[in-house]
Amino acid sequence: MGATSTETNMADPNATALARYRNDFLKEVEERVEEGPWVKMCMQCGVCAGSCPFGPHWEHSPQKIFMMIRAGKRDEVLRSDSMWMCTSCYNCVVRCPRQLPITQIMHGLATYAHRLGLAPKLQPTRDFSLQFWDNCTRTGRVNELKLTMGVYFKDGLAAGIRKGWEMRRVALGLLKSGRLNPFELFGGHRCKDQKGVAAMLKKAREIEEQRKRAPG
Amino acid sequence: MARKEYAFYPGCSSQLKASASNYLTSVNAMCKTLDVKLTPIPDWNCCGASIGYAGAGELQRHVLNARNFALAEAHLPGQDVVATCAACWLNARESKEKLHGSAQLLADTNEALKEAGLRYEGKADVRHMVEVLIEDFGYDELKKPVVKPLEGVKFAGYVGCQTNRPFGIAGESFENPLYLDKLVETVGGEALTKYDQKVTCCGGALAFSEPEKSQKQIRDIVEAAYDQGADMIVTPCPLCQANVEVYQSEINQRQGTKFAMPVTYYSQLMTVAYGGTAREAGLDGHLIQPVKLQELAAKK
Amino acid sequence: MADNKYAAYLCAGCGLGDAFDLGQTEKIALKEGKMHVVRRHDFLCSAAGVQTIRDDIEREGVTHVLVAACSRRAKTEAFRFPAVAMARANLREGVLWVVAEGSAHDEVRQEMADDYVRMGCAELKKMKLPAGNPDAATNRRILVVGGGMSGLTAAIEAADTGYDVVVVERQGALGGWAQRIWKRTPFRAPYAEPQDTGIVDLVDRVTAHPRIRVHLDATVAETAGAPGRFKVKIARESGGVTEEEVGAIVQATGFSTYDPAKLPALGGGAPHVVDQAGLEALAGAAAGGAIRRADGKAVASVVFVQCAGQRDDTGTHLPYCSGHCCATSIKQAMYFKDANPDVDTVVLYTDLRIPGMGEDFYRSAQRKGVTFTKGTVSRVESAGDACRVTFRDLILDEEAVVDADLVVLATGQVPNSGVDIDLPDDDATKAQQVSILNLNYRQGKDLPHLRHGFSDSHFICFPYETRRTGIYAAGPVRRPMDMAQATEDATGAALKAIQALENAALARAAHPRAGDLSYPIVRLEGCTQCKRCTVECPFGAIDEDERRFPVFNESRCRRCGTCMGACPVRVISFENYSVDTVGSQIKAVDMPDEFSEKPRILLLACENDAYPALDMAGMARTGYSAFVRAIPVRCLGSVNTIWITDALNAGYDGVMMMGCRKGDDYQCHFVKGSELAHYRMGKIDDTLKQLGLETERVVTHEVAITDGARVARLIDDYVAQINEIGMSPMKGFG
Amino acid sequence: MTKPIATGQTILVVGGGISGMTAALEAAECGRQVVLVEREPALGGRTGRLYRYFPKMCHPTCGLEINLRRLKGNPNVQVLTMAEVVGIEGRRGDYRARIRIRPRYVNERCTACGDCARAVDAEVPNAHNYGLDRVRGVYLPHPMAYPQRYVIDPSLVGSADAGKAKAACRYDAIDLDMREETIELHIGAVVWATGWKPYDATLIHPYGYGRFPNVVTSVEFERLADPAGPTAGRLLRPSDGREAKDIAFIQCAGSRDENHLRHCSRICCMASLKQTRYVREAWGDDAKSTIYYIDLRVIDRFEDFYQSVRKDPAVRFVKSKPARIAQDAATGNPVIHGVDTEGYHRYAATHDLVVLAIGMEPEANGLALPDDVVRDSSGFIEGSADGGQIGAGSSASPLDVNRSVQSATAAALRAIKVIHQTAAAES
Repeated sequence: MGATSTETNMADPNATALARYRNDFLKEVEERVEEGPWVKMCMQCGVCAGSCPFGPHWEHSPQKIFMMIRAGKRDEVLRSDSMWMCTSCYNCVVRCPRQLPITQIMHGLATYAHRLGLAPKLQPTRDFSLQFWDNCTRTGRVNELKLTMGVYFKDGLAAGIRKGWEMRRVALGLLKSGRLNPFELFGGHRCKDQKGVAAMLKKAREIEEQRKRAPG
Repeated sequence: MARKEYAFYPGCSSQLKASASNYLTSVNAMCKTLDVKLTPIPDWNCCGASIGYAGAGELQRHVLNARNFALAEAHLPGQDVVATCAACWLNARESKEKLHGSAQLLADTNEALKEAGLRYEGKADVRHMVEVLIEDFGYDELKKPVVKPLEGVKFAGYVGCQTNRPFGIAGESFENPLYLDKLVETVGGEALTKYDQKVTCCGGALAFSEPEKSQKQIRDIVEAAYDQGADMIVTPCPLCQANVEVYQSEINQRQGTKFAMPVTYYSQLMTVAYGGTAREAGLDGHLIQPVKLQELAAKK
Repeated sequence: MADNKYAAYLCAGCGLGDAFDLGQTEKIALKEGKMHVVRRHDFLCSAAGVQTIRDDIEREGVTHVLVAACSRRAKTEAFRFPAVAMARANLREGVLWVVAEGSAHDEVRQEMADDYVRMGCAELKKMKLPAGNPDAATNRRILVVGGGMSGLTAAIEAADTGYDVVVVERQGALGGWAQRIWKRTPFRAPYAEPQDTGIVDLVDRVTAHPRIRVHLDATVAETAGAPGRFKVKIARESGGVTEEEVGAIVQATGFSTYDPAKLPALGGGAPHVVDQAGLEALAGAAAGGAIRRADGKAVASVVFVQCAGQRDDTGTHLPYCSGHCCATSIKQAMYFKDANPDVDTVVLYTDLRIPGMGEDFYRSAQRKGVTFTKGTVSRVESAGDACRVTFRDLILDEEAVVDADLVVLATGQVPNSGVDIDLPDDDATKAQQVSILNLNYRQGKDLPHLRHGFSDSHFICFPYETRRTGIYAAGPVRRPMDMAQATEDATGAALKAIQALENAALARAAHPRAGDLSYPIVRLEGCTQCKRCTVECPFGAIDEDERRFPVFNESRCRRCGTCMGACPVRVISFENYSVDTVGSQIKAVDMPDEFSEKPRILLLACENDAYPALDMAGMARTGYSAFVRAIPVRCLGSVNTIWITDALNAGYDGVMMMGCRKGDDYQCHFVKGSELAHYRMGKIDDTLKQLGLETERVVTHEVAITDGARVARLIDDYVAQINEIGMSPMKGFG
Repeated sequence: MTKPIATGQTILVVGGGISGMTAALEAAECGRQVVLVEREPALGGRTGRLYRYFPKMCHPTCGLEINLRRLKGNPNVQVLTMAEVVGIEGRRGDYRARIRIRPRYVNERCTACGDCARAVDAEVPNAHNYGLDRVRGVYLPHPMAYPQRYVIDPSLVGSADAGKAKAACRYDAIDLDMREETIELHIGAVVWATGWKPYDATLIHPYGYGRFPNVVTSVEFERLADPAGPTAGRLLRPSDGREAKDIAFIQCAGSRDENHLRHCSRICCMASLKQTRYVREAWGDDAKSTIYYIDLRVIDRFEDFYQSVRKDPAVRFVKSKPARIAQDAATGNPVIHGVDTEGYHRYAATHDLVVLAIGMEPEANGLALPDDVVRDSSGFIEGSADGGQIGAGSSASPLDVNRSVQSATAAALRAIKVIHQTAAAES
């Protein structure tokens, strides 16, 4: 019994979360999502919705997502690709009359959705975000070329070559202007103490996992 | 002994042959003139950028930034950390404020830092290069070394997002910050103060993942510059610079526009105005040549 | 009478001396005006000028003063001579500043000025310095009806200020609603938590106060008299009546809650559905612990339905918003959250109405985890052991349901305001209404209602102006309100009560003619018992005796003169304002013959708005015809039709009347004066026809104080119209 | 300047707006002595600059006239204009108040004939119209100004114009040697009726007030609607004087906002509803009003007014706090960007004019009050703990006119109570 439940824990964080919070999605968000406790403070004025540069491309505006969270629409929210549209421009944050850290909440919700395996599978920003993090943490610094290639080739070799071809003008231009270095593919910039960086990040992840498991 | 010394946080894009390497070049030249000593933080690491979130957790981002602070405190005690990249500055400052706001978070961070043999004391402050210029020098001081006023060159000051929000520079308005225009005027250029896209988002990192949506933003930014009769755009942010310059060819391809609007850094303007060469100003690092600036730089 | 000495003072300042032949005007004042003393001064409002007048009063025994200078609204500090009767001829704003410049107009300008001096002299001759009602009543106690938060506040504030108070409470104990609620909405920073009502302490202070006498289980069986001399019969439930004499009354009879049973669709009357009052009872029982339903189940989820039976435009329920309910639901949601943060609390609202610092209270509730959902509830029904609330979520734009152990309906406040005296006596609802004050007034038993049964004032600038002098409504009986507003309101009402009895003791009028010592004097021997005055008095000041003669109650009277205007036999007058003081002015005007092509227009202007508007025209140098002769009246309601007929007989070519707006949003300071004037003038057409005159010769306008430019236009247009019609045929026959 | 007579039995009322006048008059009509201190050259305050009141659509000057008549007839009130309280020491029942009086340069001999004004050329911003137009440097603050006495703008003193004005006065009423003076009064109780000021709209950056001429505040709009205002009551927009027929009203401009005013200013919703009537009356069926709101806070029987406006097809309601305003370069039209949150509809709406329903900030925020005067997080005055100093009207809480007068009437009693109890204790 205990064993199986721990198995489900390992197997499916989503199931665990569901089991833990049943229908109290607001509480779940407050305890598990970065800046989640702010969600309840929204007064539905909608200034964030109108302030977002990618607003026209959203299915749900931030203020609406906050309302959905209160209404317990867990699946709709976590499977939504709306928060992935955040460009981190902070317009919503500086205009919010309740001073909600909306950008961070959007990032937090996206991260949480991703960790529960609910984020839209083919969400391009999700992929890029993961690749970026992976890229910059592997050596401690961003390797722009590898990052770019990674993005291009995420859908396989053919697609990568096509994308690369489309972007050849850009690539060439950067190359000529000395802002892109082909040899980055073989090494490139890096932190000396990569081990230390890796270790501290691992530790940080562990601490965070443990905190989220036992909130407060 | 230099006039001012700072712990320098160049950030990934400003490295040699990286997308903003010419930014770094011009910053170095500018600082030389102003007698500012920038000592790079030894073995600094990436700030995680805003876009790193899905992979990163909250704590991991803070730990990344805390590491840079810790290194600065250890090796360059008493010096403010200065970033030239908007994202580096924003993320570092955001982490600093969060860590100062929560003892728990600070403790956790240091516990993680221990793995790298470091400790964050919370002493060092982080500032953007533009803040340093405006607050530590001031427009009058910055004007003094000008030998080649950028007369007759029209600049659309494109501030973008992350040097502007949520923290802002020198307490200026988020909707209509004027510092970039003032810097332009300081070096004798013509600031197009009616330019109305100065704080429009260029799409940021989503220029990669959502190119069409981002390029719509970029199109607005460039078009408005043309409407104002700008010779070039000037910006304080490497990602803004890259996005707005690099994708013009794409937009031309896709939408049949004929954009060729140069996008420069404030530091390049100042370097040229201070008598620096095109190379010192990193003017060779552009896809769209800032001709008028290059001509000025060439003038004896 | 014999020793009256009349004096006229002509000012030559502000260009008057240059514009007019004051020498001629002096002669007129002497000969026609029959003034004993006539003086001219180059700068009459200067210390020196004023001193000459003072000297004449003190040394020469002058008793009546005419100041022929600027408007009666100007230089009032300088021209203040309380010991004498005074009239003012408005030569500056009324003539010099409105009649076109240039010698072409010298003649008419001079005529206008001379006429105003003639009129001033004539008025003065008929005036007496008001002596004040000799038998002013001086009772200085205050009756407070209602022993709730409002009533007790009024009582304690008045008592602490040194006045004796009598409190009448219908229930067996003091405290009203306040002692039936668990906690109150915060009224002080930080506006974050529900607060103790403080009612227990207040009740103790009132009960212990040496100046306060309390009658419990008691109601007001009859109220007779007037400010300074009310006689109140207080009936005890147990039987038996006590009589108390008081000088003024505060009515703080509060509200009842709207009956939830009238809201079946919202589950009104169903199990596990309560109104806010019901929830307060449950909270009181829980005393800070877990709140349980009637069936003992601890509530794990609760839904608050705002505006239940309120803001209803279908005419079925309450049309208004009770104002306090949003904050009250927030407070009640906190009851649950404070006892157990895991209780699910949802507030369903359409507009969250928590003005001022209520915003902090709202934030505090959100911080505690109260969920606010903008939606309109269509149905509340039982669902097993719980309730199911069906609503439209206006943000998510979808139909939604939420289940809850308990549903709280935010129903509204219904005022306990007694009988709606404006309803016809045969009205069914009126028959069921129980009077609060049982006034023995000719015009009805209670304070007139304003709207939706509340006894509020109609005036924005003067919220305490009820239509019954010396009786002030306070708290939710006047307007829906929360406890903080009610205590503020009650304190204000206490002041007005004190003020009313202090004024009554000095025979002074209450607002808006505060301090006026004149009062209506009636020659009963001439009265025909037509009852117009008793019916039309806007303030119910006049009763009738058994012989149906009018009985004036001076301290209820506001001195508007509506009775004077109503009286067909003209037996009602004030010492300084009467049918004669105005009539004689009308007759005093020098009437040119019909061939002169100089029409004369009489303008009767309300002194509150129309006359200031005329001044404003003058100050802006907006000219108007020199053929008009303006007379300020206290209110158009005081205009007696005899003035019109006299004017027409005297050969005036037209009569204009300017008064305040009437109707629902009336601006008449005496409530009905303007309305009555219009009504009366509607009837004057017959008179005109009898005289063989065109009906256009009498016109009435509604004028606002801001209409400076407009009044000038109205005058000029009218003069043009009269020129069309031609001169009055009555000239020379007057 | 003759120093007023005051004793420990005197009530000091600070502020000559409708609350201050009410507190002073109500106390005086109870037979109490009052000194009324007003910073401006004339009484009337904010309400004196409103065109009409909700919900009756009646004129504030109508009530002002009555109050002025009460004042003129009542020797118990002494009025000091151009005067500010600069310090109060002491305790309940026994205060020493220092009052600084600025020079008016015109003495009580003034007859308000206006010769002096006609003699000068210099113009100054018209404070009565919130600076929307200019007046002669020697002026009567407004037609109903009390005291009815002209004022010389300090900027003229020492100029040729001042000399011209002096020469033009036939009554020796102009005294250019007047100096600022500070007097001290002994008083028993203080009523703070310092009222409110419109929040500085330039600080609400996304709405572009100050950058876009066709974005105005609700108080400025009152002046535009007033026949006595800068446009003689015609709704013309500042940028080009064109008729403004399609007008947007943005609620909570500064209010309910942690970045600006934390509180709800209460009056703004009704004010905007009222102002849609101005638009309707001005343009009939061509009128178009749009109200952008979060919650419409029209409590008690104001609901009737709200419902009547709701029924007007010329008025639209959008549940949205607009994100930003842009300006159309060609036409100068303001374009409002935002999202209607009822169902999520994005809009970019072009209007002729935008009116910001500007929030109420306590005027006292700019003043140095005695230490024992307690204020809330927004700066509204709760009064002193010992009850000797009392907040009244909109200085105590964001209130509409009617509630301000109630509050001021209550304050009058509290002040009288202090006086009474002090006297009782002494005797």
